[in-house]
Amino acid sequence: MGHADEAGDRRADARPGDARPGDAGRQEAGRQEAGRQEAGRQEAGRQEAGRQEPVRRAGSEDGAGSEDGADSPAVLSLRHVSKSFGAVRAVIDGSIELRAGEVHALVGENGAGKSTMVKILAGVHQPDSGTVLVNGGPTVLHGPAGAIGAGLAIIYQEPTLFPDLSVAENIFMGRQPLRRGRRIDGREMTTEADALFARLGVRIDPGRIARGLSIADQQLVEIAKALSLDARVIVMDEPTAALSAVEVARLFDVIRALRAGGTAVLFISHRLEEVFAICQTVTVMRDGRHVLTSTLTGLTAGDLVRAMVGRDMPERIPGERGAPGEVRLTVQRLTREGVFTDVSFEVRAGEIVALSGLVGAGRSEVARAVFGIDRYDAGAVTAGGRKLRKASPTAAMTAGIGLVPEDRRQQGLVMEMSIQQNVALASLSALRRAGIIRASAEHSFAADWAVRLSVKYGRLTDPVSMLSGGNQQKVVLAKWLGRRPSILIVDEPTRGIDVGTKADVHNLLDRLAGEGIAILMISSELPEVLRLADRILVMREGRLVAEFTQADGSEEGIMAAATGQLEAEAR
Amino acid sequence: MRALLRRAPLAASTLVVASALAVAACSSSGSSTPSSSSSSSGSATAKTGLKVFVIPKNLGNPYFTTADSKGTGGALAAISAAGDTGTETSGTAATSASQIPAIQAAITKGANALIVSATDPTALCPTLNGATKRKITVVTYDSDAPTCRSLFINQASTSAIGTSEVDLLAKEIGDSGEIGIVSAAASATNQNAWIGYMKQELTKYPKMKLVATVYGNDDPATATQVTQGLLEQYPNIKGIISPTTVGILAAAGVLDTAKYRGKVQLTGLGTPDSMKKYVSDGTVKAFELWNPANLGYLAGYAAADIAGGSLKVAQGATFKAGKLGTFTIGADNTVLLGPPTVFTATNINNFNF
Amino acid sequence: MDSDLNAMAGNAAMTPEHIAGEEPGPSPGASGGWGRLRPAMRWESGLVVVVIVIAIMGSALSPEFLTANNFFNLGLNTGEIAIMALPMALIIISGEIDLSVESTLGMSSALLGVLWADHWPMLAIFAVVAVVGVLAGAVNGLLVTRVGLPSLAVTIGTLALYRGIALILLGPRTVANFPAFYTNAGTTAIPHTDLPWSIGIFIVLAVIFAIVLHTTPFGRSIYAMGDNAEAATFAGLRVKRVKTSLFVISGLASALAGVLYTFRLNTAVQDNGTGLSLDVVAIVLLAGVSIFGGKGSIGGVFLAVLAFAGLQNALLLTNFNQEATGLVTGGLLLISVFVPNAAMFVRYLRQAARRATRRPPSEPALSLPRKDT
Amino acid sequence: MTATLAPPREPGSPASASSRRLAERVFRVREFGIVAVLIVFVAITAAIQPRFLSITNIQFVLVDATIFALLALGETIVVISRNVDLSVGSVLGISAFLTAQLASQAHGLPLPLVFLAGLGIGLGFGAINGLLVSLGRVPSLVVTLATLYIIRGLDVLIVGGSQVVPSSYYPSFLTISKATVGGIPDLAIVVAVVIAAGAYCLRSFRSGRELYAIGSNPDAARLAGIPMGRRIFTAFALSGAIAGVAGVLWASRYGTVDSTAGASYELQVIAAVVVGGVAIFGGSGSVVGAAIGALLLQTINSALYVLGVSPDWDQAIAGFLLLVAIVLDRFISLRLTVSLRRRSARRGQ
Repeated sequence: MGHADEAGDRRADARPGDARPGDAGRQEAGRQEAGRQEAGRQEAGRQEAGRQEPVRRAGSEDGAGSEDGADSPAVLSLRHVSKSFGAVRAVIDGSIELRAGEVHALVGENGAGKSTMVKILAGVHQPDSGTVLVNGGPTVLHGPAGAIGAGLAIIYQEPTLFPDLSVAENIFMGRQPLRRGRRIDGREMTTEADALFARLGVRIDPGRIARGLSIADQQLVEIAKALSLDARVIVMDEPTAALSAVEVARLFDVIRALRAGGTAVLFISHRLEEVFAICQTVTVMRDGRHVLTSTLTGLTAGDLVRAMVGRDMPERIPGERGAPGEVRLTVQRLTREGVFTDVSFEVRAGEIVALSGLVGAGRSEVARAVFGIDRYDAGAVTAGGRKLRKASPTAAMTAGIGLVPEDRRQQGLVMEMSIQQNVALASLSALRRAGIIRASAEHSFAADWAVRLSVKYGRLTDPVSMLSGGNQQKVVLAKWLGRRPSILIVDEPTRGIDVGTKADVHNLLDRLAGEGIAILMISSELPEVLRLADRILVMREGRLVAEFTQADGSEEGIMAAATGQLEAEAR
Repeated sequence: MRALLRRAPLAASTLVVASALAVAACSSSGSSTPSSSSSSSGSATAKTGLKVFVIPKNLGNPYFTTADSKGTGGALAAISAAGDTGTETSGTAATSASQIPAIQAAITKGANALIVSATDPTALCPTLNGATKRKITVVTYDSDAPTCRSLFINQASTSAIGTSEVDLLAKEIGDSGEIGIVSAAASATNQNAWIGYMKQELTKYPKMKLVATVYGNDDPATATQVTQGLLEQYPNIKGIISPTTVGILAAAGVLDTAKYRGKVQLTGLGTPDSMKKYVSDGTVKAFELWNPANLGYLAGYAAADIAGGSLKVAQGATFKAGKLGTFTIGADNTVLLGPPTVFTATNINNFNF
Repeated sequence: MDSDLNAMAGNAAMTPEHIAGEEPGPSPGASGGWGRLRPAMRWESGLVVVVIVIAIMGSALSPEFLTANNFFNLGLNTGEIAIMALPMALIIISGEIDLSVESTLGMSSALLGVLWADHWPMLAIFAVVAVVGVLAGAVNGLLVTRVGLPSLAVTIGTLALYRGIALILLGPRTVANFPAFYTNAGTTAIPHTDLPWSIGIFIVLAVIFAIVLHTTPFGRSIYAMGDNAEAATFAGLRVKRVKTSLFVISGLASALAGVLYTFRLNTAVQDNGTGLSLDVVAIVLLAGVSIFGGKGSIGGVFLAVLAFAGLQNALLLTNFNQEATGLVTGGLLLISVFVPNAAMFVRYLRQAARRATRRPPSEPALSLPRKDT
Repeated sequence: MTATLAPPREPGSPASASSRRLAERVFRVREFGIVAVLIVFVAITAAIQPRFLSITNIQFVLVDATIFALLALGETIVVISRNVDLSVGSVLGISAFLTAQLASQAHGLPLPLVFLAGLGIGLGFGAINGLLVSLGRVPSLVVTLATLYIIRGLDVLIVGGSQVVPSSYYPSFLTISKATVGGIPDLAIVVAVVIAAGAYCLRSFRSGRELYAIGSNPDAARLAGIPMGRRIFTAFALSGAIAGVAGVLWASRYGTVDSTAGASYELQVIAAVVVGGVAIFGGSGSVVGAAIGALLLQTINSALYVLGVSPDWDQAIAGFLLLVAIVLDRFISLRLTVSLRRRSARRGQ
């Protein structure tokens, strides 16, 4: 574990202001839906968790229900749940209803709170407020076991397999078929596993150990596991992220079969065309809030995107950057077996290059390799004219590279340390005299950068864990800016931080580019990419598949390239 | 008589000069003047109510428990009989590192006399000399620290043990054949001394050949395994000598099978209680040991008398040790407990220790 | 795989909150106003109290307890352990552990004996012993950092290996009669003081270690990697290099301890120092160093040494059954790992109660380490 | 999108099947490896000292090995769940003394009761370990390091200076470890059966598999709703109980029992387990492997005595083997992972 969790479940920005009346002025079914939701959301925004909403939403949900799986009761639903982690409010007001025989889509930008909703459904988290209802009755799911007991099967975004055990055992762990004397019936287990894979139209040897399975196969094993539970509700968190088109098609057949069998399915995906292909109902979340629940008929991808983003694509406010300067960072044919292949690009001084693509497309991995965290099998990285030594962050740093990593908590900060110590962590050698860190120097250094980035803090000696996500991110930025880098790699720089800070970060990046720093930005938030980047490189399955200039870049275009479903988009 | 009386404090003071030359010291000190008038009351009635600490190699060692405890009539019994208060203390492991702190603590606690079985003379001497400097009587028993004590209570003359065991075995195997020795730790001074005398004695039996000496470190498991190894390595072995109570028990355990019983003879030092089984079933014909309780008892009395001022250490000086009767201090200020008892099927049931 | 301790701690950490650990949230160490500093302070001030209590009890139970002479003895028997506790503290703060120190001590003691028996000049012997200590540490360090093995398994292995080498070197022999000049140093006090030399050395080293750990980039990086090795790597800290050097330092310190030990007892035997590793680890944990790394201070170690030595000595002076010292050491160890957990747990309950007020829950398990599986 | 063109894979298609075979082969290799080393070692020793293969010596080795093999069984159960139990030696010691006293004082007592007593004593201490680890949320390393000394301290307190000597037992107690069937010690047979049973349970009962699951990926185990606390508790309880029984055997084998019985056995046991191919991180390894590991170490140990090599080498060899074993395992698993991933990747294209 400790991996970067689904984009920014950490994000918690209430932004009452930005709902534009235009939202309501759209397609048939979508229309009043969205309108009411918007209205409701604004109030909600003004007063923390809008408690007067239920009436309205109840209405909307009937609307949704009337379409499909008609008046079938909600087998499982969350009402106005909220969940905070530390200073970060992952879900502020989430509601969703899953009905038997209905495939329900949950969409939203990274950090909208989808995965946290899933974890609440899974009983992994107890909501801070709000209720979980099973068959309409309020329930408390005691841990994963409780959820499983309640007839829930969950396919997590990150496969959770036992690397040392056989595939079959991974599927049936805790529920292995038994022979006389409560002994495990290995043969039966294998045949059942084979049967499950047959349903999925794939053939994975149930006898092999899970270690070394490709992500796709791991995902398939997870799906098989969920199927084996014969659950009444199956939650699929980005099940298709790593699957090939054929496998996706098979999965959809299975889902249809399940639906016909009266199972309720919650389907989470970034690929909207999949949502349209398989789901009847959709719930859109944004910034931890429920935005919209509606039947899909009559909605378009555009409607959903707008509902997700909460605004039309903002046209770029051109930063006061001059033309890009000389090449600062060159990546040539970089390859890491099974992770990314033949990646080449360059970043010039004063230029922001965005590396875009789906989660798991290999963007962060490229960044890690460039910075020397991971080693690579082929290719070369040249920074400031010097070819960098493999797998040596030190070399990268001396070459003037700084990396603001993807997972702030696990990679960016030492949570037990104070703000000051975190800011100074990468510049210690500069802050010492006679080998000893000068407390005064460290303090003024940290204070200086805290001010420049307008970090909001109590004492510099407070543990960094007390700061909000946004301010934590500023601390990480300060840590690297403190080194005066000539090349700055920012991985998901605004993940899980509130709008205010988000704007700060955007302006900061703009300014830094203006000051001539070469910036490589990785972001799953297309609006942000479109707003900031001079050039946009799109990765898919470990390869660079497209490049857009700031001018010809469009959210749809990028998505299309990223999902490889060019024909599917636009409409 | 008066001279003798006046000499008492002298002797007491000469204890300060702890050295192997104690004899010379005593005689030479005859001319010197009384140093500590404090104890000039050198009457036959010794000071009582003294603090005497008994410090065996380690606690939890059955042999020393027998030697020290009141119940068995060991050191503590003698000390209280002499009207003093005795305490048994030591480390848990038989290493100097764990024994020294106990000695230091005893000194700190204001001991008047220490009865020590030295784990390691060189390691203990600085501490023991420190004690002597504080006018604390130091008596060693079971294992000596020659240069830093005033009196050593010797359980049995080293030569006697060495020779008698060889003779015992010789009788059992008819003066001929390969024999082996299962010793304790190879660093154990008394073990090595005995083995030395055994080798000497063996020269009298040309047809007996000592093929190997193995070390069981007084640990049942290790002792068992080394004995097994010995038997496998030298299948023609006729007899085994194990001059350690743990070793002989383990060896007996190994030999206690049809394959070896009666074919391989075993002798050495063992406690009758623990060996009864093997003697009765014929695995062991004869072995020997002094009575550890008596050893402790004697040490207790000696220490009490010296510290009490009623006994001055000098070769030829005599003292009465309660039930054990009168003993005489021999050369190098050592007192000999007496010849070890040989236990056989006939007499073993008369003893229980 | 960060620390193998973590691997071992894994199941202790398996709680729903632990999984929630994937979500951001203040770690309990940091929860509440001043996070990291406060508990630490509390721990050390608590230690001060403990030391005082022990002193009072000791002097109450035995008038000799507070005498200079007794302090000398007390120090004499603690010196080597104290010296080994310093690098051990650094290693545990960095998220690893070294159980092999007692065997490194034994090995260097044996080496000292053998070479002295072969009439080597003492200074040459010191050089050799130092080199061997460094090598011993380097083996541990490289196996842990370069091969990526759990330091627990590695140092259990070398615990046996180094002791074995001591056995091979010295066999059942006992080497004694080292030059009086050195043995006196082992048994006498520093002139004009009641401090044994070993304690004198410990104090000097403690100051050096305190400066290194608390004021230098090196020390800072130890904390960083102990709390979050990944973040430390991302910050460009040389985790592997630092950890290796820590093991080397530990080896060297153990070698020094071995020499002092040998001179104090004026004997080199193969079993010198057996069982000391636990005492060292116990002291370090008692010092408030977190077994999961990232927390602890040299000040704490110093106090813990006082408490430990005082307790052992008091037990000796009072008529407490000697044989039970193991009970005390073990109990001490358990308490020192349980107390923080208990505090953590209480805090957790308090916040759980305060959930209504939307205060971020601080999950106990969060402080328990995460492993990459 | 090359994958789109890939047809659904056929069962047992070369790729997947071979990857399975590879995995199995590697793990087999691991256990065969130990057996091979064992055989080679025995061969060499026998070549130098033929009597090493004499019935009596084989009996000696087997009997000594059984006790370690038994302890290794318990330790394996714990290690598989990504924990460690350092207190086995102390538990063995205290159980050995108490049961020995039982056997020497209550003569009429039927042997099974003595073993039951040992089992009970061990179970008690194991349960304490289990509680401290599963409820106390303290790493097992620290907990058992502490109980290692606490239990030994208790032992010393109880035993004091006393000891139990063979003479005091009723004969049948001592003969437990001596009786043989067709030259093979009963003890070895019984323990072999026990280990086989243990292996079977770990392989074919849910609780057993769940232990592997916990060790293999604790988080996933949690999400799978496995009752981790209970399982881990059970593991420690079992380890303790087994150590208790081993204590009885120890007493019967060596007769003389004082407060030092079983001191520092924990290291040899862990060495045996790791040498036997049980991953120190848990999740993989087999009881049988561990038992063979124990046999190997014991064989080496006694071979040294038989060869007349100073037993001083014993410990160094054990330590060295342990290191070699973990380094080896590390590389094996890395290799395995890589090659499996390669295959999967190739298949994925």
